[in-house]
This record gives sequence, C-alpha cells and structure tokens, in this order.
Amino acid sequence: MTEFALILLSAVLVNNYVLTKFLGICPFLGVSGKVETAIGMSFAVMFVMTLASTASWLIQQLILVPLDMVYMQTVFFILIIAGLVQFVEMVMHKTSPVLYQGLGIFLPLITTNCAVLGVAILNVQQDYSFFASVLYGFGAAVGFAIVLVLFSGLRERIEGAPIPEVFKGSPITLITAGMMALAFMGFAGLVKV
Amino acid sequence: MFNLLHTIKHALHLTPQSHAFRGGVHLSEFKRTATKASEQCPMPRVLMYPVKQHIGQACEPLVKVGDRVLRGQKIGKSQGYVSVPIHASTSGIVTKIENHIIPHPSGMGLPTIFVEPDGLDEVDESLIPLPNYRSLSPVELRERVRIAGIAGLGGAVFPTFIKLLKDKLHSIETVILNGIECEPWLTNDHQLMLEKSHQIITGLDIVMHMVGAQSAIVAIEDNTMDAAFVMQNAVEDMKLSQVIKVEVLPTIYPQGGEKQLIQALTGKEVPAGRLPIHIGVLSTNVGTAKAIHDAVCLGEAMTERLVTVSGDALPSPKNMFVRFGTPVCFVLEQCGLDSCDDVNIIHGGPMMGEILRPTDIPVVKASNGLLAMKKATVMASHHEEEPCIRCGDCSDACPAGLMPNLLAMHCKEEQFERAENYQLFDCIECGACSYVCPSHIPLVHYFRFGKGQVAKIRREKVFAEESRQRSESRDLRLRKEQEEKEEKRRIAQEKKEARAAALAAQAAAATDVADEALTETVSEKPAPTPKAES
Amino acid sequence: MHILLSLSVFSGFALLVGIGLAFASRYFHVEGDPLADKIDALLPQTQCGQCGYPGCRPYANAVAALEVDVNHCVPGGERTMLQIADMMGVEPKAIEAEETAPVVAFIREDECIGCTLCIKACPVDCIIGAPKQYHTIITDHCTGCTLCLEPCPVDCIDMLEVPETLEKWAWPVPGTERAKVGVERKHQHEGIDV
Amino acid sequence: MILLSSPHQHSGNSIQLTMFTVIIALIPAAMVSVYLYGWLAFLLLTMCIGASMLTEYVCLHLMKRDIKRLWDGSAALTGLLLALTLPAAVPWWMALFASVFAIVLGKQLYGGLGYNLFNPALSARVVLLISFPLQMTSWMIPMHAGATLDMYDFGTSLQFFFFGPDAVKQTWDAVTMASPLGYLKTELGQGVTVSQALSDYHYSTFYAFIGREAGSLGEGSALALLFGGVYLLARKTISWHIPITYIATVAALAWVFNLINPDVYAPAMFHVLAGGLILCAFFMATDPVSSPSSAIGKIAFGFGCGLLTWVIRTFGNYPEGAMFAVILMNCMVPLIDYYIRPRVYGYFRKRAKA
Repeated sequence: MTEFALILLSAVLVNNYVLTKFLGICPFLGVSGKVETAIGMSFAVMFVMTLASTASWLIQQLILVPLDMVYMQTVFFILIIAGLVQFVEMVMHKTSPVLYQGLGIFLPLITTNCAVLGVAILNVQQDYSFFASVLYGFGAAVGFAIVLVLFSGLRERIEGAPIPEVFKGSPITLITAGMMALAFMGFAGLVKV
Repeated sequence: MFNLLHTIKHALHLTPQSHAFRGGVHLSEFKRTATKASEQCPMPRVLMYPVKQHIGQACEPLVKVGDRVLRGQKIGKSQGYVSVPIHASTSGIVTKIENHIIPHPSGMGLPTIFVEPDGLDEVDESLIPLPNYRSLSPVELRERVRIAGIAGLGGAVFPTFIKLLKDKLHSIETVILNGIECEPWLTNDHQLMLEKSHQIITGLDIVMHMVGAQSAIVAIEDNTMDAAFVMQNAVEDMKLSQVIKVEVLPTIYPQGGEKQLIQALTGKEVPAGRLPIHIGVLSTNVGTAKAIHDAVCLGEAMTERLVTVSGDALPSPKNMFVRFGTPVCFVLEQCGLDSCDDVNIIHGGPMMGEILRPTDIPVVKASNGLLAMKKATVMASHHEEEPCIRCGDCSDACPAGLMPNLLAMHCKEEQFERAENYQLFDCIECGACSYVCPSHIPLVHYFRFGKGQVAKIRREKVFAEESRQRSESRDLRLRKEQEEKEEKRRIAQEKKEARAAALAAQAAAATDVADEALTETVSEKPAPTPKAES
Repeated sequence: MHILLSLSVFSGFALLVGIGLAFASRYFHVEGDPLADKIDALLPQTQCGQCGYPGCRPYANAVAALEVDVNHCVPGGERTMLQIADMMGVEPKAIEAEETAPVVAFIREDECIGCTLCIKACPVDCIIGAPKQYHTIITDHCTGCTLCLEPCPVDCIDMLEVPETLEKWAWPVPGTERAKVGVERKHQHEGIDV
Repeated sequence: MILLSSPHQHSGNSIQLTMFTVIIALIPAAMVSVYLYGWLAFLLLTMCIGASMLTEYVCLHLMKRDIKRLWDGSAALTGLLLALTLPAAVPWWMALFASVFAIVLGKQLYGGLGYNLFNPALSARVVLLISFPLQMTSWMIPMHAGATLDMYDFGTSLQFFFFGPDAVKQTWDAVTMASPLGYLKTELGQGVTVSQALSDYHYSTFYAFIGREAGSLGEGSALALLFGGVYLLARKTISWHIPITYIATVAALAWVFNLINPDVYAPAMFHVLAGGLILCAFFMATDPVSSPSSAIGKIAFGFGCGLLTWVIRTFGNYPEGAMFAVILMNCMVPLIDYYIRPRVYGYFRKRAKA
C-alpha cells in the first residue's frame, strides 16, 4: 500500500513530467491560456495517459514479450496511443462540442505527445506490476494536470499585466514556467526511490 | 465593554453571534453641523420641479404656463405604478416648463416646472388631516401616503407606499426605523430625531398599523447617543415602549444600508434577488416616517425636507428645512458661500453622493445633504490611480462579501462575463472599498462602468432576440406568401389545364360523339375529369 | 520468419484498432452543428447583410463551418467578434469597418410617396404603411440596418443617431491614466492592432 | 470637467505608507542581525538594498516608467527582505546577483509592482539555493556563539565580504556551522533520534527565541520578528489570517507527529522557532501581491504554506521548507482567488459555478 502511495506521490510531485522531466511542454504552453480549457485538457490527458499506460503494459506483457518483439515497442505504443486519442476525440465531439472546439488542434497533439509516449515507455522500463503501472500513468497525468491548471491560473493573471513589449507572450510564459519548476524543486527528495 | 468585545469580534470576523454585518469601515466623521438647531431656508426667486424625483416612472405635468399653484398642490401626475406625484412647495405662478438639468451624474435633464413664488405661501388644503389613523383602513392610509408624494428620504427615493403593503404571503413582523446616519458630514437625520421625535414615532406607529407589524426597532448608532435618549423618551411618552425598542449599534459604515442594518439588527440576510419583506422586515428612514406623520395627521403633502448644508468650504454650515425646487446655489449662499464656482458641490454624502457639475440644480426629494467642498479636498481623495497591490483591504471592507480588486480588474479589461461571475451586481456601491484602497483605485467607478455596460449588453441581447423573432416571422410570412402564390399559380395552372383538357375532351367527345353518332347511340356517361386522368 | 511474424502481428493489431475506430466513429457520429446556434445567439440580429450573407443565421452557419473569418459582423462590433473568436478558439481579427454610433431609420413623411418598397426591404418588419399612404418606422424595433435606404425612389429615409436617454445612460470608464492603459493593454493582449 | 464617481473621501492610506510600515517592522530584525553578524550583516543589507534600488531605477528608466515609483519603497523592501533571508557568509556577487534577479525577473518583467506572481525576494533566494547549495547552507557562526571571525571589525568584515575566507586566513568550515534544521536533517538521516541530535547541537529553545542560533540574517531572533509582526498587525498593514494559520498549521502537524514518534519527528516548538518560518509567515507569505485577496483565501493560503513547509522540512532534501512552501503556494494564488471566495451577502448555499 505504501509502495503505491509513493509511486503516486513521486509521479505527481517529485518527478513531475512537465517541471522535472520536461516532457509534454507543447500542450503545457499551448493549452494553458485559460483555466477552463486547461481543466478540459487535463481530463483529456488524464484519460489518455491512464489508458495508454494500461494498454502499453498489456501489449508489452501479452504480445511483445511472449513473441520476443520488444524492439517493436515504440511502433506498437504509437499505434495504440494514436487510436486512443482518436477515440477520445470522437467521444468529446459528441459530448462536449465547446470543449472540442476549445481544444482545437491540441487533442491530436496528444497523439504524438512525448509525455504520453514517455509514460508508456518509462512505465515498461520500470517493470511495475499491472496495478502499479496504471497508477503510475494516472499519477503522471495528475501531475501534468495539476501543473497545467496552476499554470493556466498564473497565465490568466499576467494576461492584463503591463509586461515589457519584448517579453510579452512566450518569453514571460517560459520564465513563469521556469519559476514554477524552481518551486517544484522543493519537492525533491520527498520520495526516495 | 460590549463595544470593545464587539470590535474584537468584528476584527476577527467572528460575527455570527454579535449580529454585525460583514466588512465595513470606520470613517472620519466631520459632523460639523451636529446638534445645530434646524433653520428654515428663505424663499428663493424661482423654484424648479423636475418631473421625476423618485425611482420609477416620471410624472406628467398637470399645470400650464401662467397657472397659479398653491403650496401642496399636485403639479405632476404620477404615471404607472412605481411613481408618486409631485407638489408645488409654495404658492406662485408657473413661468415655464422646459428641460432642465437634474442632480444626476449624467448631467442630463428632464422636463421641469418653473414656479415664481408670490410670497403669500398659500396652502392647498385638499388633503384632510386624519389624526385618528388607527380607525382607518391600511388601504386608505396607503393611498394618502401615495398622493402625498412620499418617497424614501434616506437617499434611494423609492416610492414609499409600495412598501407599505399588508401582504398575505409575507407578513411583516418587524418594522425597522433607520435612524443611522452613516455618511460623514451629514447630520439631518440626527437633527430631525432630536427635534421631531414625537412626529417620527407617530409616523412609525402609522406604518406599523398599516402593515400589521407587532414590533419595531429604532436603530441608532452610538455616535448619536443623544438622539437615542430623545427617541426613547418619545416612545415612553407615547406609551409604546411595549412594541417599539430603541437599539444602539456601534458606529460603522455602511450600517445605514438597508440590508446591512437588517443583518446588524436581526442577524438575518435578505436573500439575493428578494426584498426585506420576504424575511418579514420593513425598514423606513426617520425622515420618511416624519413625512408619513405629516401626510396623515396634518394633511400635508411632501414639499420640503431637512437638508444638511455643510462642507469644508462653507463658512457657516447649517441644518435647514429646504423647500423642494430651491436652487442648490441659493441654499449654499444662505450659509455664507460667495460663489458656487470655486468649490465642488456634492449632492448627498461624500461616500455615495455625486459631484454636481452644473450647479444650477434644484433641491429634490433625494437631497439629504449639500456639501460645498474645497476643490483641493475632493481632488486629494481622487488621487491618481496606482497599480493594485492586491492587499485585499477592499475585500475586507466590502459589506457584500465581494472581491473588489478582481471585479475592478475585469471591468477595466471589459471582461464583463467574468465580472458577473464575480457577482458585480451584488455590489451596493457603498464606496467602502474605494475609501480604503491604498492605490486610490476608483473601484466604485469601475463597477458603475461595468454595470452600465452589462445593462447595455443585456438590452442589446433582448433587442437582438426580438429582432431575430421578427426576422424569423417575416421569413415565415414571406415563405407562406410565396407558397400561397405558388399554390394560387398552381391552382390557376391546374384550372387552366383542366379547362384546356375539358375543352380538348369536349372537342374529342364532340368528334367521338359525331363518330359514334354516326355508328351507335349517344353515350350518356359524362367525360371523365381530366384530373383523374392526369 | 520472425520478421514475418512480427509484421503480421503488427498488421493484425493495426487492423483491429482500425475496425474499433470505425465502429466508434459511427456510434459517436455528431449530427448538425450545435456551434452555429451558439454563434447565432451572439450575433446582434440586425439582419443587415454587411457580412456578405443574407442575415445573421447564414453567417453563423458559415463561421461555424470555418468558411469565413470571425470579423465580418460590423454591427456586432469588437465585442461580438471577440466572443465568437473565443468560442471558435481562433485568433481574433480586427473589424475593418469603423464602429459607428447606433442609428435608426426615419422617414420624412411629407416626401414619402407610399411606394411600399421599403416595407418589403425591411428585414424585421418594422415599417408600417399601405400603398399610397405615408409610411413610418417603428423606431423601437428598427435595427439600423440601412437596407431600406437603397430601394427608396425618392430618398426620403434618413439614418438618425439614437438619442441618449436618462434610462440608457451608463457611466463612462474612469478618466484615470491607468484606466486608459487598461483598455489599450486589453487590445494588445487580444492581438488587435489598433 | 471629468466625471468623478463617489466616494469623495479617502482613508489616506497609500502604497508608500504600506511599504514603509513593513520596512519599519523589519528594523528590529535587521538590528539583531547586525548584533549577531557585525559589519558583515550591515554590508550585506547595504548591498542588497542598494543593488535592488539601483536595478529598479535602471528598469524604470529602460521601461520609460515614472521614476517616482522608485520611492514607493517596494524595491527597498525587496532588497531588505532578500538580505534577511541570506546567510551572512554569502559573497558579495551572490547578493548582487540575487538582488538583480529579484527586481528584474521577480518583478519588473511582469510589469512592475502589483503584477509579480511570485514573491521577488523569495524567488531570488530559491534560485540562489538551487544554484549554490554549498554557500547557501553554510551558516556563519554568530558573534556570541563562538565566532572565529571578528565581524565587529569593519576591515575584517569588508575583506571577508569581498574576497572570501582566504582573505582573512580562514576556511569555510572554520567560520561556518550548520543550522539547527540542517544538523537535525543530517543526523536523522544517520539514524540518530531527535532529542539526541538536538542535545548534540546544544540547541536551546530560549536562544532560538531571542536569537543566537545560526541561520540567515533575519532568522536569528524570533522575538525581533514577532515585534515587527505584531506592529504590522496593529497597524492593520497585514491581517492575522496568513501568519496565524501558517504557524498554527506547522505547529499542529509537528505536535501530532511528535506525539506519534518523538524519535523521528521534531517537536512543535522547534519547528516554529527554527529557520525562516516566522520571517516567512509574517513578511513573505503576507506580501499582498502574491497572496490571495480575501480573508478566507488567506486562510487557505496559510494552511497550504504550513502543510508544505512541514512536509518539505520533514521529508524533502532541503532542510528549510518555508521558502519553497511560500513560492509553491504563490503558484496557487490565482486558483485560490477564483475558487475560494467570501460568501456574498444574500447567498446561502454554495453557488454553482457558471
């Protein structure tokens, strides 16, 4: 039980995908303009990442390892992730058109998102059990979601600020992300894995 | 001791037991006219009556140029439900009726009746005094309050008779007499309580009789303790101490606000979008209570009110009974002001009143104070805006529980949806936030701007919806017309075809008949209709 | 041999995913476009046709289908444009036409010849009159679309600015420097070149 | 004539007044630091305040802002706060770098006063801590706790400040020591119990309270900081919500865990007095710009700070959690302001989000 809690904590805070592993920066910067969109994106990512880690574990253990095809890992994972994202996109189009419209091009972006692929591959590398790997995927997604939502709040606040012309837009956003990463350094060592 | 405890509790926001409202600020009071005996303002050369001096619909002038009017004579007829008539405040001749500026931040005008006094001050005696009000029905009294032109004298000038309704669904248990004068500088309510306590209590008794309330509370702040004693004596004199209680509350702004006062006295909040009557409370200002007494017991229409004439630019500030329609500058000149041009005149109190830009404006029902302030004093309070440092003082001061800094930011950036999400429309514009703001941000101004824009957007939305319906119904009509036309054309076409077919059939039949006739007997069957064929 | 096996496993897997997606696309198929309704609700419904579409609804459909930019609604002004851009998740674009004060049409009745042409042109049916009679405009319903000017053979229709009334008066933005900066900043932020 | 909206009366409060009140409140702590670290503290304070104000001036000039803003006191306050969070032994260039960082990246790039997301002084401090962990965790031995260096001597201090320990023929190890928090962390890592570690360190609650334990300039004396904090509370420059909830949360957590296992978890009093907790609680977390606006939001903020401080101190790599906690909670402020609002008059149930 403690082990699972530690996996979760480590994935959420200590080894945060965005702020310490620097994976998934593109959606992190792209979809953090508004809190509402960020929350929508967070749910999409949580869903996709959890499913991706589940599916990749299953593929790894049931297909790749028995058939001695581990070298095909990346291709298989990309395939399953792409399929999953397509599926999520369709569901979202049906259930929440505004969110669908708001996420715009970012949903397909998850397809080739290094964070999602990263979860799948790192997961398999760490040789977790099935439940642990699902938890790890979920934790990584929650970490991504927390950071994304926090960051979108910060960005909404600097929206109206009289930032010097040259630092408007991406520069100040990256500086803020950097400051956030510094702050998250504080969590270093919380979980000794 | 109680006060200290109360202050501590208040500072800690631990208020539920002590019934204080949330937030609030302690203001510098500047009550220069406190306990100055009231005086009667002399008669000006001309009196001006804008056709609307209350919240609601404007009146329609009843008089023509050249008519002679008497004091208390109805010169404006109320239009619609939320409206009260207006009366002349002295006898004289109507000289003109034209658009004239009213005390309103827009600087716009309304049709205004100008009356030149003849100095006789003859009174119209069409209203009969009704001193035995207890024997009269609430309906009669209510009509009297309406035709006497009484609107709330606390500042909002809402037609009073509307509130004085014995509602079957919501019975009023408590009447609150609002004797709290929380605006700085103003002392008119205080002075009125000192001088006319019996009339006020009688007015309160009339109100209680009208709405069938069992108890009443006279609310007074602890900076006007003398008024509390006087009111207590009046209550005891009139043997009403069983039902009317005088309560002294610690001074804090904006305790005079209706909702805040109700919370401070009863601990209950008026639910959003509802009225005090829904929680069984009715509140009325002391000036209004006195006006009700005058209207019922003396048969006098509302033609004057007590006004605090004060300000740091005024040599001799006074509390004065001023007739409605008296020009503001004339009133200030009676207090020793040389010229209205070098000062800022505030209509109302400094926290919620507005600066009069043109000064050629009459005293109206809403005029509780006229303050002549040095321009430097006013400008010092409107210091240039600095960036918000988000200290949250405004949020602590807000009696409505809003977050003024964020609200103002959204209003400034014209993100009105977010502003509404932060509950812009629950702002009561008391000004406590602007007062405490270290960055001198004109928060209330931003809220007013935001509210105006949102109202505009809503109006446009309604208009767009109407236009859409009109457009759609037009399209429908056009389509119908088109269809009808086509239908007609089709029918015409068919008729034509039918006729042609019939002709052809006839012709054919004729030949057939001719042929048949040649061979056989004449067929008696009629020719089949062309429709069936086609 | 192993290569063949892995290829066939991969292909088979890909086929499975494909079939799954095909079923999903049928099951989650979306009928119509709820977005167009939402955009239509934002438009001012003047039906003026300045966007190049015959009315507001057709424009809303076109915007929802991404056929046209969001900045063609002139009467809606910047606010409507921003709302639509926000809903569509696209970059806002400045409106080319100048924003003007709201106007309503007014017929100089003594010059009107009663031809009924303007009545037919009005998209919201707010002109009343009969053949050979003076026509008049119900000012409260006029959207100021100017569509009645064109057909009038005697040019007796004027567009008048709507007079400001006490009820419609709204507080202006505070006159402080910072308030002005706030508005400018808003424009900069939204990427509109002013 | 422009249209002015009511109210036409003002309390007379201003940004300048607020800033200078906070500066005054910090003077006792600054004086204690000079008492503990002599001229070295004075040099560090001067360096930070001077560099901050100079940077502010340059920024205002470059951004074509009103130069008068320099005198609103915010830059001086940032410099002062920054100096008070630094160990006395930091070299001058580090102090300079931190000051420039605090003003430029911490504040001006976001648009100046009122727009920064993070507390400028703390963000500079965190950058230093991560970039120079050795210097930032070597604490000068205070003058009255067996200092090897005579910091009351101006020349010695000047040489040490600008040229490092070599210039005064000393080594880092000789002039510095561990702070109670750092020492405890190391010892606990080696399996020593809390009480054993504290007695090895000769830790004294009394000295920690009036100020003799090693630490940053301003962390020395809880008493001096409390003086300032109470002054701010009395002047209503800050509200009680953040400092009280913050300290109470740390104390409560420490107390509960100390009850559960006194060998591993340090006692409440130790946590409250150690490190930068009181400084952070009264002066950093209450920075109006980077804390929530409403009273209820402030309580949530204080609670979050307390929780994170204790968690990072107890389980993290860094012995000092207060500054990380505050910076982390700064990230949360926009969401706190959005989701945790005071109840509006007349609304009784929690309003559904639109």
